Amino acid sequence: MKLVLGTLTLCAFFGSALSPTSPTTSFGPAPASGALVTASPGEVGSVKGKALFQGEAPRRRKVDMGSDPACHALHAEDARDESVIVGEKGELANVFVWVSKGLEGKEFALPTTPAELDQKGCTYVPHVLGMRVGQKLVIKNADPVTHNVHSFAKKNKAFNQSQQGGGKSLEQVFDKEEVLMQVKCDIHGWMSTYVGVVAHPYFAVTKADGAFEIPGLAPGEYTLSAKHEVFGTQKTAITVKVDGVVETAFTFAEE
Amino acid sequence: MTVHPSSAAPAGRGSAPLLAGLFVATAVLVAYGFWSLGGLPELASRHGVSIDATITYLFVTTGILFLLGHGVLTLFVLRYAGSAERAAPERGSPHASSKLEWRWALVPVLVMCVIAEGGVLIVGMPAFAQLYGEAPPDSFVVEVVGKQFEWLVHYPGPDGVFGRSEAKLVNDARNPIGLDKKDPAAKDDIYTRGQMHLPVGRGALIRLRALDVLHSFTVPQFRVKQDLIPGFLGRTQFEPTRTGQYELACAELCGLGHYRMRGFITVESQEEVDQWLSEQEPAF
Amino acid sequence: MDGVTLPRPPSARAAETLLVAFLATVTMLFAGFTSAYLIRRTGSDWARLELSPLVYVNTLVLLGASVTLELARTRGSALWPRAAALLGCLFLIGQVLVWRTLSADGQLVWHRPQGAFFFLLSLVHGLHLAGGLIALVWLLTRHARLHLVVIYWHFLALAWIYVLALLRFQ
Amino acid sequence: MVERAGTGVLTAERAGPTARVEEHHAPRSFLGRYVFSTDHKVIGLQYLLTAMLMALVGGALAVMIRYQLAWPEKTVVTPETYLALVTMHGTIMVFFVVSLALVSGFGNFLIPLHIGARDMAYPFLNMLSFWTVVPGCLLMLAAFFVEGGAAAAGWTAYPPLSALKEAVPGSGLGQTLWLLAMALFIASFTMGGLNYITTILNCRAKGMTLMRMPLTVWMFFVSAVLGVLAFPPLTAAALMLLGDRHLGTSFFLPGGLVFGEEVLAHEGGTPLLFQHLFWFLGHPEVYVIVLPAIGIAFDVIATHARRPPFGYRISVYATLLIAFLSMIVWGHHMYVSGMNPLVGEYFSIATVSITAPFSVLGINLIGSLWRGQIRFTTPMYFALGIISVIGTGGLGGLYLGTSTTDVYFHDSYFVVGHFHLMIGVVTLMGTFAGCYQWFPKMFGRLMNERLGKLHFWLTFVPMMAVFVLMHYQGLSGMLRRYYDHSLFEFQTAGRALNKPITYFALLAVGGQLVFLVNFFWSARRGVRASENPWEGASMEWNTASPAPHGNFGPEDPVARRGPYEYAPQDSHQEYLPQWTA
Repeated sequence: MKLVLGTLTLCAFFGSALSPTSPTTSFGPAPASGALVTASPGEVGSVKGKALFQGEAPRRRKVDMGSDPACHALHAEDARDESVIVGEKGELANVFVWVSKGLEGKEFALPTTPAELDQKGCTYVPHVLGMRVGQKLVIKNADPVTHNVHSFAKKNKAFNQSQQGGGKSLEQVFDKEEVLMQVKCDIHGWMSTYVGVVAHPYFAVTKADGAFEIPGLAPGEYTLSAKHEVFGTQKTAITVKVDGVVETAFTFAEE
Repeated sequence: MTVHPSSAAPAGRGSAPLLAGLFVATAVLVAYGFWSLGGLPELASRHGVSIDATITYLFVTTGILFLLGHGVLTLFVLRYAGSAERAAPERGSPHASSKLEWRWALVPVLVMCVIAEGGVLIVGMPAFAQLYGEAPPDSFVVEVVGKQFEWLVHYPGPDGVFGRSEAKLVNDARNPIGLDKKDPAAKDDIYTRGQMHLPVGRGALIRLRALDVLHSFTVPQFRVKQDLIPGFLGRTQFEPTRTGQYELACAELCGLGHYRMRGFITVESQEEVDQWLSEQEPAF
Repeated sequence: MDGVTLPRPPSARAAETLLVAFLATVTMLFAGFTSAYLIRRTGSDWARLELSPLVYVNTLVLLGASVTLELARTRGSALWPRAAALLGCLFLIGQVLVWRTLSADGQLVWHRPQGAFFFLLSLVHGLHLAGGLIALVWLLTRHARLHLVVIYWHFLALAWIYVLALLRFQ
Repeated sequence: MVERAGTGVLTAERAGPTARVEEHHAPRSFLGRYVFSTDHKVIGLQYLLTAMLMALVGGALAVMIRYQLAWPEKTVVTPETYLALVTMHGTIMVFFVVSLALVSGFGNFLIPLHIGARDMAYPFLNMLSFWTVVPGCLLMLAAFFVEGGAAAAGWTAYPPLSALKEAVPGSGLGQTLWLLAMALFIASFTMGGLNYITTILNCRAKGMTLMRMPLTVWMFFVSAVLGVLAFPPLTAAALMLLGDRHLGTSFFLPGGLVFGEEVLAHEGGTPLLFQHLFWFLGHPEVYVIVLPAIGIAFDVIATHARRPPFGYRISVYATLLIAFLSMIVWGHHMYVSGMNPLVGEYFSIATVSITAPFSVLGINLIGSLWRGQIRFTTPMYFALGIISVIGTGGLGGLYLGTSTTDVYFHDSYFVVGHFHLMIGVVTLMGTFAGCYQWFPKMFGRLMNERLGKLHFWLTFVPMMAVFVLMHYQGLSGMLRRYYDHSLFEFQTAGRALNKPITYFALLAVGGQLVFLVNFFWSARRGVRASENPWEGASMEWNTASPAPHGNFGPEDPVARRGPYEYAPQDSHQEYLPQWTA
């Protein structure tokens, strides 16, 4: 999947696939173009899976936007709390899944496109965002009201800035890995989003069907972690083989 | 050392009317402004009557002193303006007249004792007693939790008991006031973001709590203002006397969203309040 | 006038006035801390401070310095101020040792208010004493203003006893 | 007046036969003369110029604040920047402009001249005090350029807002710099105050008894005593706040503070404690800066009305009473902050009692005109203006000192209008009156009278307009420290006044340019002044203009009578200077 053009050029030079036991620990910096391409099958494997919730799904409360009528007016019907979204068969959305061990010391080229966080209808879109260390984060405000974007980063530098409705985008870059850093708007207390910042491209966020997929992972042994803002973190060890697809599932429950 | 004739001092009498005019204008405009521009928002609480009475009392008394002071200043500026014709000012050592000075010093002391201290004690006290005395036993009790930058309004629910809450349970989206699910009294509690409904004509006792920094609970029409201090359970009380919707504002600087910290207080009949409460989603 | 003038050097009384005014400032500083201490002491997390006996040894050393200085003032020998300076140094070293024992006990950590107050008060006191020490050393050669330094040291000895009493009797 | 000399404290210190008399030459080098000078007049001017530079910053901040309030839709600044503007405007103006110009600047310049001393008691300490405040100014200004911006918790720096970087962006490095700058300021101000007290008590000329000192000196004395006693508790509070910010102590921070999803580790502190310590300084600080302005007004009025001030002694006693009362009324800033209502009532009664001695000062100011022969010079314009402003602002204080009405007015624009009148307009006008009055002693020239009077009109009229209109906003319920008032309906009425206020404010700020031009132009080109251009009777007129190094000639001056012998009863002279036989 996400190997770098530079790496591929190198591969082409040697005319052969990188061996899984290749001593190369660094994939090298990306060329200026930095385009990300999916590695061809035969070199890498992938991980697929689902996040599930066990037990009775908590009720999704109505989001009370009473304190700001301007926000309330943006919704035809009541918005619902996004922190726990469970499907009919227990599929759990908004779980951040990433390779937490096994990629140490390797470097991966950065995507040139920035990660994007928007504020729409006084909610954050997306509710959980994954991005890379060093990648630019662009924060937009599509609402007609002023928000403030307040990160509660523990490892990275925290920031707190106000943003006028329809005003200029804010930009941030994080220089350390930090999974699920809370970013919220203090003016509208219900607005909360979580950003997972990782040093490599192997992460995903579960969709409404609870599914995720992390392709293009070089063969090897890894620890795969999944974190939900309410239900905490789960880990599992996986072994990726060439062309292999590892299937895994995370099951969360209320403490 | 000889006394030099002044090179800079003589200045025309022409300044006297100018300055006198300025002071008259100041007096008239300031007083007129207080009279006409400085209207308080329409009163909507019971104890506010005494507060307004105290303000009116101060209006009148300080107004008289203000006009009197400016009047004398103006007169003196006109009367004692130096002129070429009057060769020397009237002579007389001030210390010969020190009795006069003491007498004049007594005047403001007495006036201020009567006007100011009297005002504080006689006119002001009743309002203070209503604000800080015992709450009427049948008061409608609500809790307000201030946080950057929201008013979270917490009702005890049908059981009339506020559930336990704890800082570490606070979650902005799911449990903003940190109610403890395990406390049975908390189950039926109701909380809203900035929506408070109060019955008209019944004492309201507001419990005040802050989660992060100082805030201040202010409704100008009710003439109430009370700080919320993190770590302390404060309170304020008042009796709304007019139905309608009022804005709840924050008066203590609390951060960049201070100016947006708005809540709404709807004053309506007891039945309407009960009806509204029954429509709200319970905490758990 | 060509700028050649005859300013008077500050008189001894001026120095006394300066000292008294300065002591008033320092008193207000300790008063500020005292009121903070009295209010903070009602906090829920307050615990009693267990002082190590070394504190009392230090107190005696400081009182010794005060006595020595009094002798220096009345007897006028050059030896006494030196002894006082030595005792002052010993006191400061002793205070640092007290901090070390208290932090080894876990009492002198920042989130313990009683420890924080002890550190803050003894630090402020110690800094003032260090200032007095410098003044004393500076005056070792000259005998002119010794009585002012003596007053200052007596004041600091009293201040320390006050601080100790404040922290001890709760 | 004839003071019986020879007893107790009232006797001035005399240089005894044993006092060493050294020859001091005026320093010749540029560094020695103008930079590291120990001459009180140079230091006074250094303070004055530093304050002018800081005033340019403070004024620019005020313009930005007013611009945002008048045209919130243009959003020239963000809310967090706005708070930094408000905080820094307040801090800079109160401490680094008014305190520096009036108390440190004129205090230094006038006290030795007034009491017939050759310099301050401790000139080196004096120089040290100035060079302590300079890095303080620089640190304060540096806060604008650090990450998160300048301090934004208000000039009162209430924790938790000022203690936690999570609470507001400016509570990061900006707030630390603010605290350090304040520490330097306090150190400098304390050194200065100690020097004032010592100088006034010990360095008076022969015959200059305490009751022969000009009222200005009395006011500086009381102000110095207040400053020396009131600042230390703030120092203590600042040290503890630094501990809470950087060391994890919990002096002011209670348990259970929640930011985001994190509960902070602090436990057991009380935010109210800081407010008590802050206002224990904060309220006397008001008198520290207002009293000297009133003193200057007394002196200027006496000189130009050709009459001794009405009730000199009574004014002195009233001032001492005000000083005492000012230290026991700080709680009136905290009526609605959750203090015990009984304590609130005590503070209310005590606060309101200050109006009695204060109105005595007011009566005496007006009374000083009685039977006078007023010369309408520029300093007199300002002194008369001060009477009007004190009357207006002082009476407004009753609404805030009374706890009942303060429930309504607290933190409204009424407060902003009131304290700007008292510690902004009165003190500025006092500074200006002083500048026009004693300019000859600074530069040997007079300031331009035409420009001076223009400056008066451009100061008095727009400033009164700005701050009186703010009273009306406060009456209508408009709250202070709001970035934008348009969100709340109840503030609609008050908001309508925002634009007019801004226009007046721009006029007032622009008017000060007239003063700057006049000041610098007159310093080089003004009309040369004689020794005693105003025919003043007090000691400073007994020397050349500008006053030379060492202030007086080779012989020490002697005070033979009070400083205000205008129109003396037993003499045919128009006035009797203090120094003549």
